Amino acid sequence: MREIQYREALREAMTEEMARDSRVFLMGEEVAEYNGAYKVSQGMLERFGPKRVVDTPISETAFSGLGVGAAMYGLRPIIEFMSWSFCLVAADQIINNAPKMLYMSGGQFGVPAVFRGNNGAGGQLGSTHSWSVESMFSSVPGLKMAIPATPYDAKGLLRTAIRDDDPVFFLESERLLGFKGPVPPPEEEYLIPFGQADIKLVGTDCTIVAMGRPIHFALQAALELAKEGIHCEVIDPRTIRPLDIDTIVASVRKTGYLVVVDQSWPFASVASEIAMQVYEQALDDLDNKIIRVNNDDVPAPYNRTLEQEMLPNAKKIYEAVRAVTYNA
Amino acid sequence: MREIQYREALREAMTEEMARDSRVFLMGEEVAEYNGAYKVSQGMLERFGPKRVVDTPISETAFSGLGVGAAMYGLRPIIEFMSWSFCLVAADQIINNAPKMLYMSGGQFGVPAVFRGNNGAGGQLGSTHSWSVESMFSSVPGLKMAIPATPYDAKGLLRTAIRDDDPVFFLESERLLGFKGPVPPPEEEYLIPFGQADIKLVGTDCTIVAMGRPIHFALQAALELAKEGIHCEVIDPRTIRPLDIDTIVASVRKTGYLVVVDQSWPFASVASEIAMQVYEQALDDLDNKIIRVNNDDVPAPYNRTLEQEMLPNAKKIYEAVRAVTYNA
Amino acid sequence: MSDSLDAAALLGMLRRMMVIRRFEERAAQSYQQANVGGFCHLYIGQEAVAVGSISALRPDDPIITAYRDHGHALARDMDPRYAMAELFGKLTGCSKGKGGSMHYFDREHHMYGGHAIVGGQCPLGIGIAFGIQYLEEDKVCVCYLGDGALNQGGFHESMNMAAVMNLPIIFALENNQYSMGTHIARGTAAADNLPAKAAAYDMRADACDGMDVQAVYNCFAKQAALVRAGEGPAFVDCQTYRYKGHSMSDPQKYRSKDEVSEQEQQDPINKLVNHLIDNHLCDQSEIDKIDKHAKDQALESVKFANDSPETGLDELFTDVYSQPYGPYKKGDLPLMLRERDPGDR
Amino acid sequence: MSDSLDAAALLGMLRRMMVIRRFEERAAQSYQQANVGGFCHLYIGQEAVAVGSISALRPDDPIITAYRDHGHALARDMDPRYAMAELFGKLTGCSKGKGGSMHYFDREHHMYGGHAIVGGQCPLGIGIAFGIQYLEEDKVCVCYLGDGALNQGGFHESMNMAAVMNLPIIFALENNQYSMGTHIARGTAAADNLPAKAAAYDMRADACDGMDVQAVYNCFAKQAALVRAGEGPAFVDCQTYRYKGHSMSDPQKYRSKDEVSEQEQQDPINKLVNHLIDNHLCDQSEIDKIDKHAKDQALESVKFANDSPETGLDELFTDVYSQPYGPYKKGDLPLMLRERDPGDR
Ligand SMILES: Cc1ncc(C[n+]2csc(CCOP(=O)(O)OP(=O)(O)O)c2C)c(N)n1
Ligand SMILES: Cc1ncc(C[n+]2csc(CCOP(=O)(O)OP(=O)(O)O)c2C)c(N)n1
Ligand SMILES: [Mg+2]
Ligand SMILES: [Mg+2]
Repeated sequence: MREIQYREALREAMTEEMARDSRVFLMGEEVAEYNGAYKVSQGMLERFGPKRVVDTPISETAFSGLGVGAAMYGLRPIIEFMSWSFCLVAADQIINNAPKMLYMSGGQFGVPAVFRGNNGAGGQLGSTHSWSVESMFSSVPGLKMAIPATPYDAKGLLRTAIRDDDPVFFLESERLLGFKGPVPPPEEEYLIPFGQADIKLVGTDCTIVAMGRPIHFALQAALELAKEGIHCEVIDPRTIRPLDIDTIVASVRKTGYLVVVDQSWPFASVASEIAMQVYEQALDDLDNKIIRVNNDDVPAPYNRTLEQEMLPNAKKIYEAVRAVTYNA
Repeated sequence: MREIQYREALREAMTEEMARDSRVFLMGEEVAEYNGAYKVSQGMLERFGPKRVVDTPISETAFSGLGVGAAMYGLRPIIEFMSWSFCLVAADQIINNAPKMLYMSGGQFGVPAVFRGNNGAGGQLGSTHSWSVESMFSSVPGLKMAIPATPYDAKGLLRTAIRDDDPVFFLESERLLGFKGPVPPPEEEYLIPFGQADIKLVGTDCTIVAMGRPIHFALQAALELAKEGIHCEVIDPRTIRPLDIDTIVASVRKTGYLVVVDQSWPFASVASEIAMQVYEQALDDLDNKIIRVNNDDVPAPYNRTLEQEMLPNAKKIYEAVRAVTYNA
Repeated sequence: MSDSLDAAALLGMLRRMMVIRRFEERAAQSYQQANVGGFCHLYIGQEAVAVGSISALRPDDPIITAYRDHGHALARDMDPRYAMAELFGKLTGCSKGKGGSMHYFDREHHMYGGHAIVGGQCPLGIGIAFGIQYLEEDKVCVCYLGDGALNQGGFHESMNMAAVMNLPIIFALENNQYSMGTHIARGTAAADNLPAKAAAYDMRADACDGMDVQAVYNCFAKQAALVRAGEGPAFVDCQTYRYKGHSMSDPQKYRSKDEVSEQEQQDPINKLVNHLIDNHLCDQSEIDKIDKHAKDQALESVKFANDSPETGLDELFTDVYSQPYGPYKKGDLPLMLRERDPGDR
Repeated sequence: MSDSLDAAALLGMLRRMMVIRRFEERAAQSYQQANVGGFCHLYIGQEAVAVGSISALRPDDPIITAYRDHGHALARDMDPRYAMAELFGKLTGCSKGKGGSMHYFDREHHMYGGHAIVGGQCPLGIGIAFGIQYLEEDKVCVCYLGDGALNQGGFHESMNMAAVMNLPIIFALENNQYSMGTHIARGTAAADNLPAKAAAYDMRADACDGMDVQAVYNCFAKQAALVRAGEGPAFVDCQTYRYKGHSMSDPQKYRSKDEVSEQEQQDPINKLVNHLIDNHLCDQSEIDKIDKHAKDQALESVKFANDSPETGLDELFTDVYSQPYGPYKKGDLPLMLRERDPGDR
């Protein structure tokens, strides 16, 4: 299969869906004339024109709310946040208006909008620019949340997101934009359904659940551990809402051990939730406590070494697996 | 001891701290001339004048950011959100600027500001007006979070919050404002340290952890259960950040059972976190799985019956304790 | 006063204003009887704004507003029964009892909701206007906002984007001078020069006497025509007044009784009635008939709301997702959209 | 050109502008050598804005700005060594290597930070101004912002509150015409009439040639005096230009090379040099000496940054809380505040 970059996969998903459905448009800062601050939307203005690839002022409240209103009106907006760190000025629009409109209107107005952009630290951008919003926003009913880790998943999930009739928070990774992976050619249309985890590595000895960029750290750690005879099963939920807990539980039943990796802060995190649900469903199958690997519970520092240390890196995952399986 | 209302306790805390420290001021919508939308600040304008009790336009971003800037400058702002539901338009100021300033500035500029207001549903205000922000915001390092359930705690915690050198998110309950309870007279100064849980009811058979308004539902349920011979220990952490997990764990070691009650939505919630930490620290002492009682995972409905059903009410807590202790 | 409005049109506007007034009186009463919960913001005094502006629009021009939304829904001919049932939290309500007073929606009548976060509807409004432009429709979106919303960032961002993108939208300021207890001059700089708020975005500004339904009508007819002609968005300052408290629990110490009763002299309903009588466009009996009908409708709406069955608990988990999963279920559309009695409008 | 500025003052401004220019050149070089990470936004071209305005303030007037903040810190006489060490992420940096390029802070010099969320510093700025007013101090806060921030709600809310409360603040718009690749006319309505942005709040507006340090100085001297006199806040449009890309990775396809080189003709440093020479206020050798010193300081700052020891991992958990608990520890103040070499300034 051909290999393309994560950013190209995103672009293909948007391009193909825009070709398929004239109601779909892309809006955000520098998405059009600049060809995307991170070149995700490169060439899209040329192809679809300024009506459907729309530059905005630095007005996240206005343009994300615009997306909600346009979706209520029948369009299918893709709203790009240059970074999810910049969505906080628009929090009310995205977590009050988007996910609650259908409910408050008694089912009359749905919001089929996709909000997408870079999520997660790792680029030495400092505390305010290094948000991982999965824990904060996944607690909000009414929205869906996807977090692809590979070009294949990026394309398949984004297509599903665009066709979904509900608001989807789509968390990409700036650090992965240049990452290459196999993706079927454009003529082979595929969609990845929400709520279906992907087993990125089959194993028998310990389950590692990770989402987004940390999947790659988990795979790195698994490689190392395999050399030492510990065969990890690496599971990528791919969507956090809905969450495919069944696949995770089934794996834990098999391996007896679980490490959950989450690039957001530990307190009340997705990792806490996954661990808690596994305890609820598979307590008796666990051969040890669950270990979480999160960001350290501090704001993101600029210093490179500190930042790397703060993130859930391969070393931490490796150590967590060793610690959790010590009694195996 | 005299009994005063929760709102009076809040007012006393602010009034006494303002009398004590001229750097403390109160700012928010309708706090001054209107005497507070919920009468919390009644009489304070008269006492302290418009310089220290300051009305604002409906500009949450501006006035909460103003609080952060003024705190950096050396003042001790108390910023009132008429409701925490209205803080979402100011999310960037309160969760990016306030809790990260000290870190980003290498320790130069702290933010000793208190952000306070009504939190939680129960007044039939519909989906956008019924936020419980504890799960969402407690995941952010750099802030502290207090959530008083009684007039005594409200006063003692708010005084501590105002004296604290870090940003404190202070979550009150509109439904409790008129609730009366014993509070020492003004001349008896007391402070409640952060990170110290309060055992609201001593018991032996099952631990219930709850925060804020649901504490009262927990006590109701405990009363009912006591009649049936199940003696619950009801623990109120009082602050979520820092969290006094030790007191909770000690109780669980004693009772063997745990129900965690949390008025925010279940996914990645404070309840998930507390449960997870108890599993981490006291797995072997648990005689059954932990049960969480959260809001139902839906936006808050207007309809009264539905809203009551959605909240973590006494009936749900009662049933959770019965379910968790069935093997006792 | 425009000559484009004939007696029939004026009587239609009178009818709508009276329906709103009588409905609101019943809403207040029902609130006092504890049949209505939450926050309830009455529109009494401001009827001319919603009725005048909406009468100047086409029926399929989308509108969106804040939480003081009863008037707009009724001006858009929502059946008062569905409106009242919503206040009672019944499944027969316009938002199935899930929205309440602050969240009236009516898809059939192109009402995109009442919205309870101050200013939060403005970005939604430009989204609707964007949709109109995108679909190349000959429509105008009217986005209502209170004077308190002037101070929200979202309002400004939306004004700017509407101007930059030349969106077909009218920002209709319902300037009743107060946001809760705060007089506009206390919270809003340049309160005596509101056109400056539009000039900041090079946007057309207009103003009208919001207590005079014909003045409102004329102003919006003109502005809507300009928008349709591609002249870009507009900002209209509708000077009005609310007679009642901000919501049902407002001691109103921030204004004098005299101020209120002086404003009540400007009553928009009386003004139109006087105009009709003075110009012999109708006689008192006709007016009495309209008022009687409005009263009956309001009373009937309470009866309907009262008689509607209680909402089942299963409704908690409907309408959360359009494409449901797990515990979430597909909800039925509101009765309003399913079964409508055309004779009642 | 004002006659209030004598040669010494002008040479002081020249020195600061040259320090900024040379520092930024070294910063760019260090970035290319991968000694600097994250986003790095250079101030080259805009030096006259920070230097002219800050020279017109008193040393203890607080300032606050956005992420393009190197110039302001250096204009405020932050030792370039601490500034460069920050870029290198060293503990010896002005923010202990935790802030980086976008987050320079200097408590001693009353610099309340660079702030990376566009417009996010405006509410903080009015907070500082509120503090001044509250403490009844004779100070002025200057809050800098880029033209892109004009479109953020927080800017508007802050303008309104500053006006309503009569706060001692100057909003200094660093109007370099672009926010990333977006020309101001594409993103901002009424871009050709920026005083309207202030008029919307009945706020005093002023403007200056941001490529002429004396013009900037005069404008801010005047406005700061008015603010101190209780005349209320002001909005100043400083018309400037950035020569380099938005950040270090900007292909700059949105503007022509000609446009840039035309602007470079307006170079603020050259302009002041010419003025000094033409008016015989100093000779070339003096200028060369200043430039030499600036270059030396820049080079020295790199050396200092390079030589500074690596930050220990324990610093991750310091400075999270002023009143630490659990895993959190008290941090030391930045070296800058503890040990300063006065001779170096
Ligand atoms: C962002 C936000 N802040 C505060 C509130 C609380 N609140 C509800 S209505 C209101 C006053 C609004 O006044 P105005 O916009 O003039 O509308 P009016 O009530 O006069 O119709 C306030 C402060 C809110 N709903 N949203
Ligand atoms: C709220 C927010 N949205 C987007 C960004 C990304 N961003 C950083 S700088 C910038 C352009 C700002 O331009 P301007 O305000 O003119 O300042 P300049 O770079 O010209 O100094 C953008 C869009 C951000 N930091 N914050
Ligand atoms: Mg008003
Ligand atoms: Mg700029």
